[in-house]
Amino acid sequence: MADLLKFSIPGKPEYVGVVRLAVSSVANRAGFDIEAIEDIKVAVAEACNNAILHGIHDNCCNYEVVFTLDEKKLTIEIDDNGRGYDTVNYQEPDLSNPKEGGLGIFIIKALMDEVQINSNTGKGTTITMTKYI
Amino acid sequence: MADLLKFSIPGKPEYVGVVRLAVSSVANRAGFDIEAIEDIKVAVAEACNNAILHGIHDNCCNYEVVFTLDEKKLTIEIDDNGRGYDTVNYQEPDLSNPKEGGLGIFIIKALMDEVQINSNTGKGTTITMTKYI
Amino acid sequence: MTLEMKSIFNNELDHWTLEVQGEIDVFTAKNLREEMIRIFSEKQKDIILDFNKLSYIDSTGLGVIIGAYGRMKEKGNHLIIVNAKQNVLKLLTITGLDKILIRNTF
Amino acid sequence: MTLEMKSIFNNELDHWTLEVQGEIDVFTAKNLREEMIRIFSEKQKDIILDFNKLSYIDSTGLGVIIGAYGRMKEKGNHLIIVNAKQNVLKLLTITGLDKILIRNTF
Ligand SMILES: Nc1ncnc2c1ncn2[C@@H]1O[C@H](COP(=O)(O)OP(=O)(O)O)[C@@H](O)[C@H]1O
Ligand SMILES: Nc1ncnc2c1ncn2[C@@H]1O[C@H](COP(=O)(O)OP(=O)(O)O)[C@@H](O)[C@H]1O
Repeated sequence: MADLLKFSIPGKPEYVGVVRLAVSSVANRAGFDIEAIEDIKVAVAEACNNAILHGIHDNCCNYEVVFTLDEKKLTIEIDDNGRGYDTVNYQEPDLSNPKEGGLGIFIIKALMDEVQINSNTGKGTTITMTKYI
Repeated sequence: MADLLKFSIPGKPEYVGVVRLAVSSVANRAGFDIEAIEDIKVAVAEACNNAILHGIHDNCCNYEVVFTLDEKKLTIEIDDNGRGYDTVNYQEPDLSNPKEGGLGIFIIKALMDEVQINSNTGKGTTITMTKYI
Repeated sequence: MTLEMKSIFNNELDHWTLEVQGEIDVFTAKNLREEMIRIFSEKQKDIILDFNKLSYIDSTGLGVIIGAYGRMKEKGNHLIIVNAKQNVLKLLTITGLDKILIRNTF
Repeated sequence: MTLEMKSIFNNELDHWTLEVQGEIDVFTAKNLREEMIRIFSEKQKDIILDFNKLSYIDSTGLGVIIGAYGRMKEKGNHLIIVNAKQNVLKLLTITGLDKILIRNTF
């Protein structure tokens, strides 16, 4: 049976470091190698950034990070009840013309094996990412 | 306003290390010095041990670790819906005659500024501990 | 989640070296932005970002660097990253930033 | 949450040295118990626990040590901790175990 870990974290930049440490520890426990642990840490942190910067208004609320861990894979869901957005209009960054923003989701997709985003304007966003062991 | 962090953790020994890392990180963020961070880490880990070893049956469920952080103090609540026990019959360990068990709660009380235990047989245990910054 | 920075102007080579230690993330990135703006307005010269002691960077950190790169390029100045560790290098490569920010010789 | 152990029998001083590295906690304490039982049954001699590289111990770890202490005392053998770090020493002191497990001279 899969193990489930759930973290509820204040939507403030100063707590993303707590999540990063916890993620590393869970991924380490899952048996990933150092590079994969780093990938997972970065991807989860990017999703936390998005929850904080785009989802949640003015530090108002917490967001959730949920880990599901079995022998084959680690799945992580980052869930905010924030603004939400229209995922259909998402545009990949043009790497030949770097801009200050717009790299987060691109990085997540590059580092994880599966990524799925579910967002509803006004209701919030859930991003689910999986890495196979 | 106080910040709230909530962790739900599988009742298995292999995840206490994840909690320890997260606790250290939260306590560090709260501004405690290294010795106090270590105290808090040990105290929380002892309470997790109790939830796993005495509270929860056979890895069946998760327990919760809840942090409440304001400018003056960090309060941590470790909460299991396990067996519970009769707190009235608790006996402090006899330090002149060391035994293999019975040190956990004693250590928690020695390291934290305030400790309160609420337990109901068959319903579970909540231990609340506070350290002032 | 701490970031320490040390900026030294190298008179001989006529450029800034900004040594960065710790983690550049959503919490600390603004400090890097401020430091880069501060030194570039003090002396409008090329900047070498020394990442030897940088253990982590996220997209907000990369954004700050891209912003500085753009502002400096407008004035004809270079921004270059040196000594990036494997994990930081991986992000620079994924995002194509290695092509504009890393040079074999300066 | 890793624990590595190295046991060496010192023929000259006629005792075991068990060097412990990492963390002794609810997950790893059983490994320490097994190792202490193993070496003591291989050669029934005093054991020096070298905690120089031990970064953490909890009450389950202390319990294992108390158990071994009791079993060894019955047979007339000593169990002694050396080189404990500040944080580990604090727990030994709080629980009074420093009085029976730490000696100035061996
Ligand atoms: N959790 C979220 N809540 C609301 N909007 C989001 C969320 N995550 C992503 N977005 C939207 O998707 C866009 C692209 O995100 P991303 O690729 O991470 O780049 P950046 O965060 O730098 O803009 C964001 O600008 C935002 O409009
Ligand atoms: N979460 C809990 N659920 C059930 N019983 C508990 C819990 N915490 C403590 N206890 C009871 O209190 C006793 C003393 O706990 P403690 O001082 O930590 O020592 P130890 O865990 O070594 O027995 C335990 O043996 C157990 O009976």
